[in-house]
Amino acid sequence: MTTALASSTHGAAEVKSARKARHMGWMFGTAWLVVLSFCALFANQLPFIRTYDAKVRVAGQAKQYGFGPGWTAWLGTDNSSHDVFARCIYGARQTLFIGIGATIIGLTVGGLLGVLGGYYRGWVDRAISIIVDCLLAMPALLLALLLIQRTDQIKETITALGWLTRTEEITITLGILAIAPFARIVRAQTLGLRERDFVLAARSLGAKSQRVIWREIMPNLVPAMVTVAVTGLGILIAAEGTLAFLGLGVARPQTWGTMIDAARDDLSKAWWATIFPCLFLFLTVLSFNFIGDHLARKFDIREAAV
Amino acid sequence: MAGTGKAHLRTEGDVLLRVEDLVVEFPVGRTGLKVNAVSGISLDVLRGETLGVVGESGCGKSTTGRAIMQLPRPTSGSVLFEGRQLTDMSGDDMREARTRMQMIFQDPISSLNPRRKVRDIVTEPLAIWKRGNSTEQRAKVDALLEEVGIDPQRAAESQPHQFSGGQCQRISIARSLVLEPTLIICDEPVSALDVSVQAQVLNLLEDLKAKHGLTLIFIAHDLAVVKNISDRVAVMYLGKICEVAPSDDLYRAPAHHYTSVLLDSIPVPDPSVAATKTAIEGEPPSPVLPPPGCRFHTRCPAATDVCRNEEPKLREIATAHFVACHHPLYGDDVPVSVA
Amino acid sequence: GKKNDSGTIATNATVGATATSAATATTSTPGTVGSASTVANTTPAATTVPAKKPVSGGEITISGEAEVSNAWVPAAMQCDEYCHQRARTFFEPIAQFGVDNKVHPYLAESITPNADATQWTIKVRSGISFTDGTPLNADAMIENLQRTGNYILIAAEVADVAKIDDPSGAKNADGSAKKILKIEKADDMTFTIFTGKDSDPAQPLPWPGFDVVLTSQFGLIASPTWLKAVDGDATKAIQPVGTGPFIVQSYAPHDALVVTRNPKYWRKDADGVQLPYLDKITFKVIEDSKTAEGALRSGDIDMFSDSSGTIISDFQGDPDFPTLLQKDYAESNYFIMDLDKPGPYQDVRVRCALSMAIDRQEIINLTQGGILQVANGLFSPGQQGYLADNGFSTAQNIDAAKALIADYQKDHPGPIQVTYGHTADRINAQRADLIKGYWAAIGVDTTIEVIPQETFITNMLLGADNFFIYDIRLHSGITVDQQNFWWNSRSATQDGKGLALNFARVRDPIVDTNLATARSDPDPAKRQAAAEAVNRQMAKECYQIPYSWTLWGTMHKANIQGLGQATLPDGTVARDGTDFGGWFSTSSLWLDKG
Amino acid sequence: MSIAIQASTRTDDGPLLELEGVRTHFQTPRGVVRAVDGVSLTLERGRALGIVGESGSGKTILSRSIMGLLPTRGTIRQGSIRFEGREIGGLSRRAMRDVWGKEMAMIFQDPMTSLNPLMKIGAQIAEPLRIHLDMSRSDAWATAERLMNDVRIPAAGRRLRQYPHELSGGMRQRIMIAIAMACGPTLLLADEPTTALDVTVQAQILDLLGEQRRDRNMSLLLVTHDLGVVAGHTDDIGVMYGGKLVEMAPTAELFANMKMPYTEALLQSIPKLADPSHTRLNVIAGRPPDLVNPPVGCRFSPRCPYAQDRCREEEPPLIPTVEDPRHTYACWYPVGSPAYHETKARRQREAEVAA
Amino acid sequence: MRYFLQRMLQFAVVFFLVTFGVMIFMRIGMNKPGDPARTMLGGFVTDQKAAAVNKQYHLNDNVFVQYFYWLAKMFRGDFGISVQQNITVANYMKGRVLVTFFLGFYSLLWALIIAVPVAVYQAYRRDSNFDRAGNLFSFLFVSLPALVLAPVIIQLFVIRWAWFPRISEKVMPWQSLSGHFKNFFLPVVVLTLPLAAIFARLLRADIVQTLQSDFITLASAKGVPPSRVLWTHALRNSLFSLLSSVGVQLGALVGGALVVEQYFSMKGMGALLLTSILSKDLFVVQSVTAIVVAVVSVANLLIDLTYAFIDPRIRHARALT
Ligand SMILES: Nc1ncnc2c1ncn2[C@@H]1O[C@H](COP(=O)(O)OP(=O)(O)OP(=O)(O)O)[C@@H](O)[C@H]1O
Ligand SMILES: Nc1ncnc2c1ncn2[C@@H]1O[C@H](COP(=O)(O)OP(=O)(O)OP(=O)(O)O)[C@@H](O)[C@H]1O
Ligand SMILES: [Mg+2]
Ligand SMILES: [Mg+2]
Repeated sequence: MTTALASSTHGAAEVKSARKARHMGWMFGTAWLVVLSFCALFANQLPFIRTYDAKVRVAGQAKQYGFGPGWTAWLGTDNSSHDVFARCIYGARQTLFIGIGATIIGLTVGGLLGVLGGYYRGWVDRAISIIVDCLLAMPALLLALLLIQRTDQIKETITALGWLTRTEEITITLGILAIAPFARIVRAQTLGLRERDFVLAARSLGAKSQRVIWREIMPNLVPAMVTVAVTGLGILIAAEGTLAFLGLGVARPQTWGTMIDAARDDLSKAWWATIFPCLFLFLTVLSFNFIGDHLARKFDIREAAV
Repeated sequence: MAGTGKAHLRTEGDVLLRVEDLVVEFPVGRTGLKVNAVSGISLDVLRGETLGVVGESGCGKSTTGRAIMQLPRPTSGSVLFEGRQLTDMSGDDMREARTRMQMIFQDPISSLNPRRKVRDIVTEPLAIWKRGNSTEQRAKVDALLEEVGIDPQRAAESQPHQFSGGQCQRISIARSLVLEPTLIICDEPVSALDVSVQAQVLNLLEDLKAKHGLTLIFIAHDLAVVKNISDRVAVMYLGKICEVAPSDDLYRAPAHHYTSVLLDSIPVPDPSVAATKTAIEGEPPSPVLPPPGCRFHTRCPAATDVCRNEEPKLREIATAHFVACHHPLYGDDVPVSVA
Repeated sequence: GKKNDSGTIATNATVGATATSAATATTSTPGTVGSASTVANTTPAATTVPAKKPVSGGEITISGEAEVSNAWVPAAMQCDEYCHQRARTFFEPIAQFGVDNKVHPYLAESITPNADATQWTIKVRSGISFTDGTPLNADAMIENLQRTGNYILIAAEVADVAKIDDPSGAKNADGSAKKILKIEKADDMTFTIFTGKDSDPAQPLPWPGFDVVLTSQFGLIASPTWLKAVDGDATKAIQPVGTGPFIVQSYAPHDALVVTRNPKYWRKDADGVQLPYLDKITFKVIEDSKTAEGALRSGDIDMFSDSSGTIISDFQGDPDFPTLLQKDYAESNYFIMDLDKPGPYQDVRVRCALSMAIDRQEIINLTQGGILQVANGLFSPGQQGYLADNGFSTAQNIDAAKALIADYQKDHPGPIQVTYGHTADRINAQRADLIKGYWAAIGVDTTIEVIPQETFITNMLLGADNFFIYDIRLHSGITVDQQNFWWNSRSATQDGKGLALNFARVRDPIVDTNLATARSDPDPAKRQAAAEAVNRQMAKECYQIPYSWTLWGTMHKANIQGLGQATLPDGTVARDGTDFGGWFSTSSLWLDKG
Repeated sequence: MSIAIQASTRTDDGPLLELEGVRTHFQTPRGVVRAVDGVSLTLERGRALGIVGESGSGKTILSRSIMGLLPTRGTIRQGSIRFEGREIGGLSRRAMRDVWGKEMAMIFQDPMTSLNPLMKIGAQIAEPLRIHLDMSRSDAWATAERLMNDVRIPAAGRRLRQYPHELSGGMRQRIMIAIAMACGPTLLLADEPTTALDVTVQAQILDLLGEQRRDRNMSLLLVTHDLGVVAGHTDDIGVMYGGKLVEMAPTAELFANMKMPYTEALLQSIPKLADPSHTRLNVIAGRPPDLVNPPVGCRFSPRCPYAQDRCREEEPPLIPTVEDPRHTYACWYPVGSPAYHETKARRQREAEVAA
Repeated sequence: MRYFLQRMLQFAVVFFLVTFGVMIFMRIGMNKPGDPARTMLGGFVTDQKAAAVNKQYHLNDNVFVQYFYWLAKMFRGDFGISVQQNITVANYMKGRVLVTFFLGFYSLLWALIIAVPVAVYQAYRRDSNFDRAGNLFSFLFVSLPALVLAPVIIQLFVIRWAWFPRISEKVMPWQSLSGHFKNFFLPVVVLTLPLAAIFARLLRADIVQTLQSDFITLASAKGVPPSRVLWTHALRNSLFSLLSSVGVQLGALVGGALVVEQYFSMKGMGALLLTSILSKDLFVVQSVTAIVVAVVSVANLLIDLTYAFIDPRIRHARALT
C-alpha cells in the first residue's frame, strides 16, 4: 500500500511535556505543603527548629539582622535577632490556621447557603442571593477592615464574643469574606445538579429533600468545593498578609504577613528577613494554586479559575 | 387532533392509572407567558398493560410522565393511581405513593449519582424506606442486579462511570424495581443507546415485565421501538393527544394525519421500500403560543376552517381506536357543528 | 475659699497620637530659677553657625506622621508634635521659650506677675493684625484664652487659674452656671489673669511657673473673627487665620497642608529682612517613618522629624542629610499598668519582677537603633528630679524576678497572666513580641492585644476592660510640676467614673504631697527635693516600667538652612521642641541655592 | 488491496476521492486510540456514500480525516487521501484552507452548536463567499439570501439578519446546508446531519440534501448510525466497526446480500414497523471494542455468534464478493458460507434444547 | 427594559442593605445610652460640640431615623461632613477621587491590554512553549500578592535604581504628562500584574473551551483564516468569564488601591477609607462606602449591558423578561 504520508505526530510531544509540566506543578505543590505542614505541626519537637523566642546572639548580644543566611541561622536572623527559619515555620502554623479556619467557615456557611439557594430556589434563593450580593457589593478588603476595626466595640456590646483573640477575629473575618464566593459557586453547581436525573430519581423514590441534599447533591459538590477551597486558601493567605500590612494582622505568633511587613523596609539592609517569608508565602500560595488548578482540571470545574 | 376528550378512557377492566385533563404549564421567566407543556391530557393504563407514548421532541411526553409522578405537581387535572387521587395528596403520602410507581430516564449516565457506588445506588430506595436489615437489603439488591445482568460484585465496588450506557440503564432498571412498584414510567429509556444495546434493554424490559407483573408507560420518539413494546399507543402533538389505539391497529391504519406523517417519515432500513413520501412542511409551533383549534392545523395537509377554529375531541372510529381529528384518514368526518 | 471639687480635672497636657509610639503627651516649662543651668539644647555642628546670609524665596516639603483629628481651632485641637509643627506656622503664642530656657513674651509685649505670683498681667504687642485684617488686641487674646481655657484638655492645664460664673448667665448642660476664667481687662491692650487653688477665685495660689502655660496650646492666638465664623460653620475650621509667618493656602486632612508666606508678617530678621524667608511650605502626611526616610533620600521631601531610634541612627553621620537632635527633657518610653485592675499588677513584687525580666539595652538595640539611653524612671536627664541613681534596677535579672514571682505565688497560687496592649505599628509589635518572650522566661503568660490608636487613648482615659499594660511614651518637660496631673491621685478617677489623666491610677500619698510642694513652694530647693522624692517613690513601687528615653531628630537636606535659628522678638534664639519634642520653627528656614 | 474495485469503477475523470489505508490514531493518557485503523475507499463524482456503524466506530474521525479537520495535538495520521487526484492527506492547514468550503464542505451533527451564536445568520453564510470568492459584502449577502431560498427557508430576507438562537433546529440545519453549499463544493461530508432532529424534520432535511446533491452534482459522504437513513438516501454503503471498514457495497446489493455477520446482526437488532408488536428482537451480545486494545483477529469476533478460532487469530482482509466486485467485506466465514450455516443450525438446536 | 428595571431594583435593595448594614455596624457600641458623639470623637470633645453633633446627625434617635436623615442628605447630593476633620465629605474626596480612578482605570486597561492577546495566543498555541510560559507567569503573578510584589518593586526601582519617586504625588496628566507617568507607573504595575494574570488565565481557559466547539470547527471548515477564527469567532464567544471577572475585580481593585496607595503613600480614596475606618469617622465611612458600592454596582450593571450587547441570546432572553 502506498503511504503518501509519513506519520505526522505533530504536537504529540508537546502535549506530553505540557502534561508533565502541570504534573510537576502539582507534585511540587503537594510536596511543599506536606513538608511545611509537617514542620509546622511538629516545630516544637523537631531539633533543627529553634523555639519561637530563641535569639541567635552575636557575641552574646542580640543584634538586628545579626546573621545572614548561613549555617548558624539557615535563613538569617530578623530584626529581633530571632531565627527567620524558625519564625517562618511558626508563621506557617499561624498562617495555615487562619487560612484553613477561614476556609472552613466560608465553606460551611457559604456552602450551606449555596446549596439551599440552589436547591430550593424561589424565595429562599432570592433571600440568599441578596445576602450574597450584599457581601459582594462591598469590596472585600473594605469589609474586612470594617469587621476587624469594629470588633472591639462589638466585643464590648456583645460580651459573649469577649473570648475572641485577634487570630480568631481575623480567621472569622476572612471566613465571612469567603462566604459569598463559595455560596455563588456552590449555588451554580447545585443548580446544575438538581436538574440532573439522578436527583429526580431520588425524589421519585420518595427521598426527602434533606436526604436528597445530603446524599445526592452534597457528594457531587465535594470536588468543586475542595477545588475552590484550595484555590481560595491561597487567596485568603494572601489576604491575611494584606491585613497585616494595614496594621490589622496578628502580631504574635507572627504570621508571614506580619514578618514581611515588619522587615520590608530593611530590604536593602537585610534582604533575607523579608524575602524568605515572602518566599514561604509565595510558595504556599503557588502550591495551593497549583493543586487547585490540578483539581479543577481533574474534576472539570471551571469556576475555580477565578 | 390535538384534541381533548375522554372518550378513550375505559371503565371496565382493572384500571391501574387514570389521568384526566392533565395540564402542566411552566412560567416563562417573569413575563406572565407560559409554556403549555401539557394541555389537558387524559390517559388510562390497565394493570399489566404497556402504554406507549410517542411524539416529537417538546410535545410534552416527559412532562406527562413526571406530572404523573407529581414531580412537579401538575397545574390541574386528576391522577388516580390504584384508586387514590395523587394530586391532592399530602407530601408524605405522596412520597409513600411514589414507591408504587417508578421512573426510568433517558440519560442513563445522568440518572445515576456519579459519586456513589452502584450497589449503594440500587440499595438507596430500601435505605430510604428502611425496608429490611442490611443483609436482607443486600440479598435483594444482589438478586436484582443479577437479574438485570450486572455482576453484583463489580457493582459493589464500581461507580456508574465505570459502566457502559447500556449497563447503566440496566442499573437504573434494577433501582426502579427494588421497591416492587406496580407501575414504571420509562422516559425514552433507549434513546441514548446504540441500536445493538437498545435491543438488549428492550428485551430485558419485556422479560422483567412478565416476571414482575409490571405495568409500563413507555415514552419514546421512535415509533418502531414503541410499537415493539406497547399494547396500546398514544400519539402526542404539542401537549395534546391526537390518537390512541392498540399498537398494531395504529401502525396498520393510522387515522390521524399527524400519525400518518410520522409513520411516513421514518426511514426504513430497506432500499426496496419506496423513498419517503413527501414530508410535511414546517416544524411544530412553540408551546408558548399554541395555535387555536386543532394544534396540528398549521402543518396538516387536510386542514380546513373548522380545524383552525374548533378543537377536535377524541372519538372512536374503530374498536378501541380513538382519534381527535375533524377529517380523519378513514372513518367519518366530524359532523359540522350546527353553531 | 472653698476647694472646687466639681470634678474638673487638672490637665496641662494635650494627648496626641502618633503612629510610631503609643501616646505622647508632653509639656514643657522653663527651668524656673535655679534649674536653668542644667539645660542645654543640642544642635549639630552643621547648623549651629550659619556662615551665609539667609536668602528669601523657595519652597520646601516637610512630612510628618499620621494626623489625629484636627480642627485647627486652638480650643478643639488634639495637638501632637506634627500638629504643633504646622499650627505654629500660622498661629503664634503669647509667649515662647528661648534657648535660655526662659519664657519670653511673643505676641505679648510683657508678662508680669505680682509679688506672690497670684496675678499675671499681660500687655499685648501693638501693631499686629491677623491675616484677615482683624487687629490683635486684649479682646482678641481674652477671647482665645477663654475659649481654649475651657477646652476639656486644656482646662486641666489651667486648673489652678481662678474661674468665675459667666456674667452672661450661660448654663452648662446640667444646669450649673457656666464658668469662665477670671481675666480682667485693664485697657485695650492690657489684661490680668488671676490664679486660684482648684479654680477657686477665693484662694489665690502662688504659681511661680504659670507663664509656661502661655507658651503651650493655651497661648496660641487665632483670629476672633474666624473663630466666630467657625462657630457658625464648622467646615471653616480648615482655613485657620492667625498672625503667623505663613497663611494657609489649602488643607486636605490626612494628606497635605500648604502654607504660603504671609507678606504682611510683622517680623523682620536682625538684618531687617522681612520674615519668613520661604515662599511656601507643603506639609505632607507620610504615616510610615521608613517611607519618610525613603522619600527624603529620593528627594520627594526636604525634611522630617522623627523619634524612631532606628531612623535617626540610619542618618547618623550622613553628610547629605544632616540631623538636628533634641535629646534633653525627653519623654520616657515605658510600660504603663492600670493599677486599678484586680490581679497581679496590684502587687509590687509582680510589677518589679516584670520590670526585672526585661533586657532594656536589648530592647533599645533591637527596636530603637541602639542609640537611646536606658531609662531608670520617668525623669529623663535634664528634667527636674532626675537622678542617676534613684534606686531602680535597670539590669535584667531573671533569677531575682523569678524569686519575686515565686514569692507572690505563695500568697496567690496559680499562673500569672497579664494582658499587654500596643497600637498597630511595626516597632510596637516587635517590642510586644520581645516582651512576651521576656515575661515568658519568668513564667508570666502574656496576652497581646493590638489596639487602634483612638481606642488606645480612650481606654487609658476611661479605663476600659482591656487596658492592662500599655506601651507608651509620655512626660517630657522640665519641672515635676508639669507632671502633676499625671501622677496626682486627684486625677486617678476610678474606671468608668470619668476621665482619668492619671492613666496608671497611681494613688500614693507620698507622690501627692511632693507634687503639691513642687507647684507652689517659693523655695526652688524644696521644689527640687520634692521632685526627687517623687522619682524615688515611683522607682521603689515599680509603678511604671521605664525602658528608654526618647530622642528626636530632624533630618533634612543639606541645603536647608536656619533650622533651630529662629529668634524671638526680643532677639533671643527660640527653643524648638517645647511642649512637644520634635517640632521646629519654620520662620527661620531658608534654602541655600548655592 | 482494493485495486480491482478501483479499476472497475473509475470514470474518465477518475474518482473524486480515494482513501488508501487511512489511519488516524490519538495519543491519550490511556494509550493510543486507533479511531480509524486502515480504511480504504473510493467515492465517485456525484455519488452518495453512506457510512454506518455504532457509536465510537470511527465514523466521525474518518470524515474529519478526509476533511483534514482533526485536532492537531496528539493526532497521528497515516495513509493516503487523494481528492480529485491530488494528495491532500499531508497538506498543512494553511493549504487546506483553500480546499475547505470551496471544494469540500461539511455539515455537523448538532445544529444547535454548529453556528456561531453571536453572528448574524447572513454574516455566517456570507463569510466563505467573501473569503473564497472575494465577493463584496452586499453581493455576498445577496447570494446568502439566494442560498437560503434554495434550502427553502421562508422569509429569507428577514432571517438573514437574525441570530441562530432565533431559529428552530431544522432551520439551523438548513442554514448549515446553505453554508456548505455556498462556494459550490464538489464533496459534501455530512456527519449525522439529522440525528438531533425530529423524524418529520429529518425527512425534510434528508430530502433537501439529496435534492441539492443532484442539482449541484456533488458527491456526498453521509455518516450516520441509522441504517434506515442510508438505505433511502445513498448509492453505496460502508459499514464501520471498531475503526475499520468491514463491509461496503451498493445500497441495494448490501441489503439484499449482506456478507458480514455484523451487518446482519445490526439490521436484525432494529425493531421494525412491519413486525407485530412484542416481536422478540435479536441482540448482539457484548460491547463495541475498546480502540486502545482492540481484539486480535477480527474485531467483531468476541461478539460474533459465528466466530471460529481463525477469526480470533487472523485479521480478515477486505475482499470483493464473487457476485458483485463492488461489494467488499472482511470476514472469514461470511453470511451464507457453509461454516455460517453450520453454526447457525447448531445454535438453533441448542436454543431448542434449552427451551 | 424590564430587565433593566429589575436590575435597578436589585441594585437599590443591595444598596440600602449594605449602607444600612455599614451604618449599624459603625454604630455598634456607639448607641449606648449617653453620648454617641463622644464615643465617636474620643474623650476630648467639648460638651457643646458633642451635643451639636448629636443633634445635627440625630445620633440619639433610633438607627432608622438616623439612616433616613443620612439617606435623604445623600439624595440631595450632600455626602455629609467629616465630624472629626470639620470638612465636607465632598471636599474631603476632592482630589482623591481622581487618584483612585486613574489607578483603577489604568490597571484595568493594562491588565486587559496584556491579558487578551496573551490569552488568545496561548489558547491558539495550546501546550506550546509560549503557552506554558504564559501559564507559569500567570501562576506566579496570581500568587504574588501586593504584599510581596510591592516591597520588591520599591526596593529595585525606587531605592536601588531611583527611577521612580518613593511617594507618589497626585500629578494629573493635564499638569505634567511625564510627572503623571512617573508617579502612577509603579502603583499601576503592582495592581496590573496579578489582575492581568487572572484575566489571562480565565480568558485562556474560555477560549480553549470555545475552540473546541462545533462552530469553530465549522468556521475552519469554511476556510476562515485562523486569525479571524480566533479574534472574531472565538474571542467574542469567550468573553463571559472575563467580563464577569472584570466586575468582580472592580471591587477587588478598590481594596487593591487601598493597599497600593498605602505602599506608595498616595492619598486616594483607598487611603481615605482606611483612615476614616480606623478613626471611626462615621459619615465619611458611610458616604464613601455608599459611593464605592454604587460605583461598583453600576459598573457591574454596565458590564451586564455590555454582555447583552455582545450576546444576542442574552439580549433576547432579557427582552422577554
Ligand atoms: N422545567 C421546565 N420549565 C420550563 N419549560 C419546560 C420545563 N420542562 C419542560 N418544559 C417545556 O415543556 C415542553 C414539553 O417538554 P417535555 O420535556 O415534556 O417534552 P418531550 O416530549 O419529553 O421532549 P423530548 O423528546 O425532547 O424529551 C417543552 O417545550 C419544554 O421546553
Ligand atoms: N480527540 C480524540 N482523542 C482521543 N480519542 C478520540 C478523539 N476523538 C475521538 N476519539 C475516539 O475515537 C473513536 C472514534 O470516534 P468517532 O467520533 O469517530 O466515533 P463515531 O463513530 O463518530 O461515533 P458516534 O456515533 O458516537 O458519533 C472513539 O472511541 C473516540 O473515543
Ligand atoms: Mg423528554
Ligand atoms: Mg460521530
